[in-house]
Amino acid sequence: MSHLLALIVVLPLAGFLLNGLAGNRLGKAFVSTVGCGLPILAFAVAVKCLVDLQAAGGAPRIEVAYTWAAIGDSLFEIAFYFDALTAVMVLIVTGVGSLIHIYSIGYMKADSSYARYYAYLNLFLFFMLLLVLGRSMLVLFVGWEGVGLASYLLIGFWFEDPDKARAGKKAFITNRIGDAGFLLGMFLVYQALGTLDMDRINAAFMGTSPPAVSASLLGILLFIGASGKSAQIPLYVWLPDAMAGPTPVSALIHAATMVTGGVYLVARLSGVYMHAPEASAVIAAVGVFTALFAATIAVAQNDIKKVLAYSTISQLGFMFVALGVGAYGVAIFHVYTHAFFKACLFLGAGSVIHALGGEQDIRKMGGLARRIPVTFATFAVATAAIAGIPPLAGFFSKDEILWYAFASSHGGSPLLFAVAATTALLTAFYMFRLLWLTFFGRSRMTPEVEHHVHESPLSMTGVLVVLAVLSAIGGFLSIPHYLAPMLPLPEVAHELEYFETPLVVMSVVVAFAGLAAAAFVYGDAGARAEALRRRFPGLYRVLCGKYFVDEAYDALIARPLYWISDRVFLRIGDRQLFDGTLHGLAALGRRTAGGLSRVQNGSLHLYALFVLLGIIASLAWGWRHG
Amino acid sequence: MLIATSIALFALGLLGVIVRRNVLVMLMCMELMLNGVNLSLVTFAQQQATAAGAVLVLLVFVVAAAEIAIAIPIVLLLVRRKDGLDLDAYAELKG
Amino acid sequence: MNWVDSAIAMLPEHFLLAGIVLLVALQSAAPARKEGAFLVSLAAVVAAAAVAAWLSLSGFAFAAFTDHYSVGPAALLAKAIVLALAVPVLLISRDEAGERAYSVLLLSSLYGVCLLLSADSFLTLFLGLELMSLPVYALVLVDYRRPRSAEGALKYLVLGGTATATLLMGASLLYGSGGSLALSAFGAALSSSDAMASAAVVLVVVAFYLKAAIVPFHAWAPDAYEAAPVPVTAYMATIIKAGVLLAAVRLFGSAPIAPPIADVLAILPLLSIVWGNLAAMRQQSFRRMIAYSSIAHAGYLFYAFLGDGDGRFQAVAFYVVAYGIMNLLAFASLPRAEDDIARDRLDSLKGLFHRKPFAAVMIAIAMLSLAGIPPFPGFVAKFLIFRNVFAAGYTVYAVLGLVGSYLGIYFYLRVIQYMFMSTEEPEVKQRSTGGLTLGATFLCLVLTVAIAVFPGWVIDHL
Amino acid sequence: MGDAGLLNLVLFLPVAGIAAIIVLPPRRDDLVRGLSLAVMIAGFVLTALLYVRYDASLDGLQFETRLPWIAAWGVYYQIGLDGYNVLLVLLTAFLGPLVVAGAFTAIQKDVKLFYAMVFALQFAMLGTFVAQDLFVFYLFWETMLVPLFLIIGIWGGERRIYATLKFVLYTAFGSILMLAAVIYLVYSLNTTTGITSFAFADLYRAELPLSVQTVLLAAFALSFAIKVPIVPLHTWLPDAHVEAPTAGSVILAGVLLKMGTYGFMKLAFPLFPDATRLFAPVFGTLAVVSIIYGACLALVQTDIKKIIAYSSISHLGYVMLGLVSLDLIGIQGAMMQMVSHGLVAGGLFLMVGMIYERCHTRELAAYGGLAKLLPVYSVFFALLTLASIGLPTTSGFTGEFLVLLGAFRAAWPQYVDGAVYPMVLSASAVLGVVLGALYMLWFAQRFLFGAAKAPHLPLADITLREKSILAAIIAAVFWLGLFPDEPMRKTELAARQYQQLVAEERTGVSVSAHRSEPSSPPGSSPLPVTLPVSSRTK
Amino acid sequence: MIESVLLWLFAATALAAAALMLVLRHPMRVALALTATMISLAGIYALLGVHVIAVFQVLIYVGAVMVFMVYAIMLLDVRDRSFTRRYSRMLVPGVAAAVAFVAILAHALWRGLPEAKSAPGVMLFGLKEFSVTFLNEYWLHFELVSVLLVAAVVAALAVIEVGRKHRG
Repeated sequence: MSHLLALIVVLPLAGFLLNGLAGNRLGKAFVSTVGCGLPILAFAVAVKCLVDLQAAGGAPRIEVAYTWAAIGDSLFEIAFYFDALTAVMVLIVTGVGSLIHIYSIGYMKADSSYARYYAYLNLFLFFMLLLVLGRSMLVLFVGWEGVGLASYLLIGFWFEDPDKARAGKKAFITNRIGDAGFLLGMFLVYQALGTLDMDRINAAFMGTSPPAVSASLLGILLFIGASGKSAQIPLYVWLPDAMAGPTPVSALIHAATMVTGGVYLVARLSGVYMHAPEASAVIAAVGVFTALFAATIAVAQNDIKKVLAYSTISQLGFMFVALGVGAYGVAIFHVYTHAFFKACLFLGAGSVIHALGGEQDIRKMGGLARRIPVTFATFAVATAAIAGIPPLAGFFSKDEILWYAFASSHGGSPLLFAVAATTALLTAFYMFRLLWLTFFGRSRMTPEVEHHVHESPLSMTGVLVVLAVLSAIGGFLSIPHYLAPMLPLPEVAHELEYFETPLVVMSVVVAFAGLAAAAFVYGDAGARAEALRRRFPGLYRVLCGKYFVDEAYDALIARPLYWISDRVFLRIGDRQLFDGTLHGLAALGRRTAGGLSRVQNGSLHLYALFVLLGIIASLAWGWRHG
Repeated sequence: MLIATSIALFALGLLGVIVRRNVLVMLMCMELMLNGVNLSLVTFAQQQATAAGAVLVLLVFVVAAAEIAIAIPIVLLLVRRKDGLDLDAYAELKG
Repeated sequence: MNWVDSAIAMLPEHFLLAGIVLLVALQSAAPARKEGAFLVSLAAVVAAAAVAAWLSLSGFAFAAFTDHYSVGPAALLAKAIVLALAVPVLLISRDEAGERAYSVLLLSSLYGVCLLLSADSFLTLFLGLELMSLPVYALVLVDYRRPRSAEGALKYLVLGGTATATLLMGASLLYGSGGSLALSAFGAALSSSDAMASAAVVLVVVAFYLKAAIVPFHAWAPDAYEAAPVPVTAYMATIIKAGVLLAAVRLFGSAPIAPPIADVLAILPLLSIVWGNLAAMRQQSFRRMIAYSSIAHAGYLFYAFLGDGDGRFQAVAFYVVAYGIMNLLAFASLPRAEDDIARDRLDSLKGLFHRKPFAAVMIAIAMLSLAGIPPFPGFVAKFLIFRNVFAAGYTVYAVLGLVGSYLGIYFYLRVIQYMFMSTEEPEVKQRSTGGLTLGATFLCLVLTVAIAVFPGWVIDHL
Repeated sequence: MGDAGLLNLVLFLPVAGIAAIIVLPPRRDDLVRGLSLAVMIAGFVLTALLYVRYDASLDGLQFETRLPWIAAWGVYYQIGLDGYNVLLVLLTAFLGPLVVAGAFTAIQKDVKLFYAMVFALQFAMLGTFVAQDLFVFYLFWETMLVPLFLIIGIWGGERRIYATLKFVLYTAFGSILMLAAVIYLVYSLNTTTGITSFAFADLYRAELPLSVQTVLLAAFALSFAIKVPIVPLHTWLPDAHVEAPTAGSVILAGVLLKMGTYGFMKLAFPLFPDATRLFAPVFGTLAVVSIIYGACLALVQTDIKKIIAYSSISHLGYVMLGLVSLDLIGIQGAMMQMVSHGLVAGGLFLMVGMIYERCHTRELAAYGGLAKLLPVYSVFFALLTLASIGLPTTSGFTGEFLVLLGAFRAAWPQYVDGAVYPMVLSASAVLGVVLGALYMLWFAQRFLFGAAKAPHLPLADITLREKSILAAIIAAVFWLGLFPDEPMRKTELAARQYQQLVAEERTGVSVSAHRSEPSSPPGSSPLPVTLPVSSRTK
Repeated sequence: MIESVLLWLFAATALAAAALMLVLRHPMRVALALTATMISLAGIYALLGVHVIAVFQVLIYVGAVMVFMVYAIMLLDVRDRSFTRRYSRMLVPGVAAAVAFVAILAHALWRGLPEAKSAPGVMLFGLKEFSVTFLNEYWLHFELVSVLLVAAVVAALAVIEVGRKHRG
């Protein structure tokens, strides 16, 4: 048995080790070659695997690397699993990943920690590939936590800035909360089925005798994990802060790949969710609410990356809507298109930031279209794609989501559709607002920044172009149909089929409406936007403050935790209760000792009295019993 | 009856050790204790009609003499230092 | 042949007596020869110990004076133990042996102990006890460095006299109720329900408590221990205690113990353990601390009597050996100083490890062993006693005793803390350690290691 | 050399080390250090050899030595390796050279005594693990106190006297009650089965009524719980850790705390199975309380060592949870967690020691941005932090994951049957994972990241000696994280035996049940408690 | 009959003299009271028929010990606070305890006193019989007493020597 799958995983690991241990000594050229070459190689191997898969007629390929632990009857193997779903994910990860690696050559070339950067990036790929290739939830969890680690390291890449280090920590902790749910889910499923292999779990749930465990409880526990990784309410708060990392990282980890891990997990365990309508409903509800919620925040953000971050959360919400209504293939389809256009957007934003020497505030941009045309063009294409302008990639995937949200027999409803459509409208609006403020209008840059503006090098623009092209045409590859054999699309009630065409039209209209609204509000150098702001000051403040969720968490969770730990546990518990008891006993002993010393006062009379009393007591004891 | 006397003598002797401050009186009270014991020993010897008790009394005489022989020089030492027979003055070792 | 056996039976005593006679003769013949006095006493003790051990191993048993004095392997072994423990005491008393009477008094006292361990009647017991104690009253102040010594001696004497009187009172009541002054009468009285007999038992036990310093009859001990010169303190702490306890074993025999007496035998020792260990915590005088420690140890030792009658000798003997060696190790290692009071102050031990590492380590071993921390012999000894107490069913007393022993750990550790962890360097004018003292130290150390490594062997031979 | 001889050699090598140190000439500290390291490395090599030769497929003791020691009491010098101790012995031997090497520069005062004490401690710890006779076990168990008392008390920090006395007195209190229980247990074994023995194997057959089991379990558990430590008996630990010199902290965290959990696993629980099952919820609760409480307290500490100390409390809670789960996975997880915590906490303490040597403060606030100042140091530190958090691929994950899985697996059926409490417990334990990440990352963030500051600048990055120490630990951490199967195979049979022992019903008072199998070999008669010497006193 | 009365009388005298010992101020008077007690006891012994002991009581105790005592008292004719304040602070508890002691012991004996095997006044040991018994059965103790006396003499000499050495 060949170990191609293991090879895919090991290649980036080798990159990590090489760059991490020897990178600093061997120079940037070496680092770039290894750092980019190995992911590309991995991509190539993945393609080979895909070809094999097709040749084998779609039969999944399973590779067992080694036994991690065998305890009694329990077997924990490190095994890889490759089917169509894996193939899509692996190709996205390695493909987009490779592109971003290449992009980073230019973006990071001035950084002193170049080798460290590539080491981390390769490490991330390693774990991400473990995540998608793992057959067992255990392996998936290894990857799951591992990408969290890589994300933590990369967010805090510039660790001298305490804020950035803190953002990394926040991401890790928030993910950990989700992971706790994931762990519990994993335990539950293991308890019920005695296996963590996901193909077996699906098979068990799809089988004739369903296992004696609540699929919904399991589904919800796992979804808690997924919501951590994929930034859904209530665990989304880390993602906007994660923008502290280098922009290519945001593109790779916090847009294209890692954050879709949760989506992948749910899709991978579709067998469970198909039998968990309650859990699915929760997912759909959380998804759509997150989508709307994040979109509203995005409208008021001024940091170019923050806008994109909230947009990512919002798009992830869309994906969960699809998952919630049983359209797993569609969700993956959106993962796929989203990877392209969001990566393109982030990288474009990176190019802008690069051009402006680090400026991220869109209020200080404007009129860049002519100065950096390639960036502008690609950014515009990607914006159109995310907004759902046909025939770009985003249109296809989003349209399908909206359709199933409306029509799926697995939880679709008009309400769901309505909210989703509103969100789509908002998406188009805030994305075009971003485009407008950044590239059009008159320049609001400071003169020295303006002076430095330059187009990015070829390694960056080339990648942008590739991604823009993919964003444009990616939608024509119908992933849902490709995945349909294993992730069948939900049934649609017959009477609803009439609505299909009108809804397509409607989604197009929504996209253009958003575009138009943005053009209207921001087209006149911001005067109308200013008017709106003055009209609804409260709303504006709430949106700018991101609904003050961070503050609420701080006040409701973090502070009480510290307070209890410090005041109750440490001061009352440890110091007063436990140590206090000890010290009290010690003092008692000392005092008794002092008392005994005083009794021994040197007087022979007293000693003799002791003797007499002792005799009396002894005699009396005997007498009492005698 | 004699046994009760003997116990009373013993108790009075011990009481003397407890209450009398004069060291010499204290030593005499110790002798009183031994005398109390002797009385009971003799009484029992007489009751049992065996010689052992009487022999023991004889031994007690000797031991009492020996004790006094050692005690008096010690008291002399003490008195020489403190020039007093008050036992309460001799309470330096304590704690 | 009878008189030959009698002579053999008392051979250890005879050796001691010969030593005494020789010493007295020597003193009148050549008063200046201090070396000779030391050598004679050492030779007498070693010979006596060797003979006792040899007789014990050969299983010699003879009642030299029917109903008054007899020896058996156990009694001889006990004598051998006590006499052997006296060897290090002699070795560390080079300074004091200069006092002319010292050696005679020591040998006389040892003679008394031997007598005590062979006594079959209260007459012999009484004489042995007195012969053991009387010389010690004088020994306390024989090396009269401090005026306070006389005070300690007086207290010891008065309470010792009280003990004598109490013992006699008890014996007389026993005599009255049973018609006999034989020691076996005591064993019989232990299980008797007769009020007079039980009163007698209590009085006799109290006398032993007084001699062994059990709370509340302990009060003389700290004062006398502090008053005495170091070797005499060592002698009191080890040999007197060993003699009294081993005599008690002989007194109790294997008689079972019934509740009212059992309680007296449990509660007061328990009180001693707690009291001794607590009171020792704040002492500033080394000897006083050891005195309180010995009070606690007397408590453990009397616990042995709660155990099954047949195991008492073994338990007490082992404990006495372990405890004695440890005390002697500590005393032998205690650095000598010009000023006796300074030497005695615990503060002068501060930083000892940096001045005299060997001595510090030895004292540390002694302290840990006394605290009952393994792997030192004190632990096995304590284990043996408490095992017997458990086996006899006195679970509550055993647990309380163990908890009481816990209280003692602190003050032993405090000594180690002073020696090892203090950076202070007290001003003590120290004298170099003599070769004999070093010999005593090594003797104790070797025995310590031997008992620690082969406790099973030792137990099997007790 | 025979198999048993090898184990004896490993056990007594430290004693030889002490002897060698004593005879070395004075004032040659370098020689003492070199010799100590050599002896420790030799010990580790031999132990590794033992480990390799340990046959995982055999039940029972291997490399066994059994010699009569105190024949009158049925005490044997019995040592041997089994699944319970094989990993812990390896861990002890592994940490030995690291501790010695780690103290090369830190300890400049009384060097001879220091290494002698380290050897003494090593001897006692190895002895405690390999002892198969309760008496011998107790002997070694108590012996441990002495060298540690000195190590903390002599070479410790400012409040060292307080800390060391607190440690010793706290621990000794537990031990004294355990001693009472030991004696009572052996006595009971004798009265119910007629066997006088301290051998673990025999004691496992003691049949005691539930009430007695409960009392004895309480005594044993108190002693072990203090050592672990389990909240609320833990307050000695932070003080001891903070005041101890690095070597002391490393040994304390690395090996000593495992004594407690090992004791639970080898003795307290299997000896009193019925009481254990009855009180399993209590132990489980305490374990979870320890996990959470320790984590919460670690969160608010300002002293670096205290953070790690409290994290130890939390991590040992997992071990306890795994042990009381009575689930095979949980038990194996507990084993892994023990070793893992030994490596990780030991490593962290070593690292704290390294920085302390350079800066002489343990205040967290004094540090920042060490990643900039000490890049190599920071990499190691980060790796250990991650292992402490329990990130997959590290040993911490192996332990925590298996423990939690086991605990959950054990709790779930009861949940289905209507008992919610076990479920709440295991879910709360999972919460500990979050808190663990919280305090460790908070610590690492302040320590490694942010603006660069340190009390003494410039700082020299770690030397080759220090790198080697840390690299060894990291290698072990990843070995257990990535390939735990091999070590776990060696412990599996023990885990099963433990599980079975605790599952047994042993309240029966049928005396005859086991009478037919005398355990003592021919030659040593099974002695009753009454002793054979008696006749001589007459 | 007359013996019985005399016995009562002697016992009462002994007790009264003993009680006086605790009350009298001057040690010399105390010594005299003690002597009175001893002589009373000697009388009792004689009445009980243990003449040997009665003789020894007078010879050794009164003749030797008390003379020594009186000699010491005269030697140390110091007057100090122990004359004006006779009693220690333990007076009240001491008296109470002594009373309790007598009560308890008397109570125990009340129930346990065995029957006398011979009536008082019967001559038990003449000097000759006693000497024979003593030297036949108790010669060990006789010898031991000599050892004890040697030790006591040496001890006393040692103490005196200590005093002499440290006088200056």
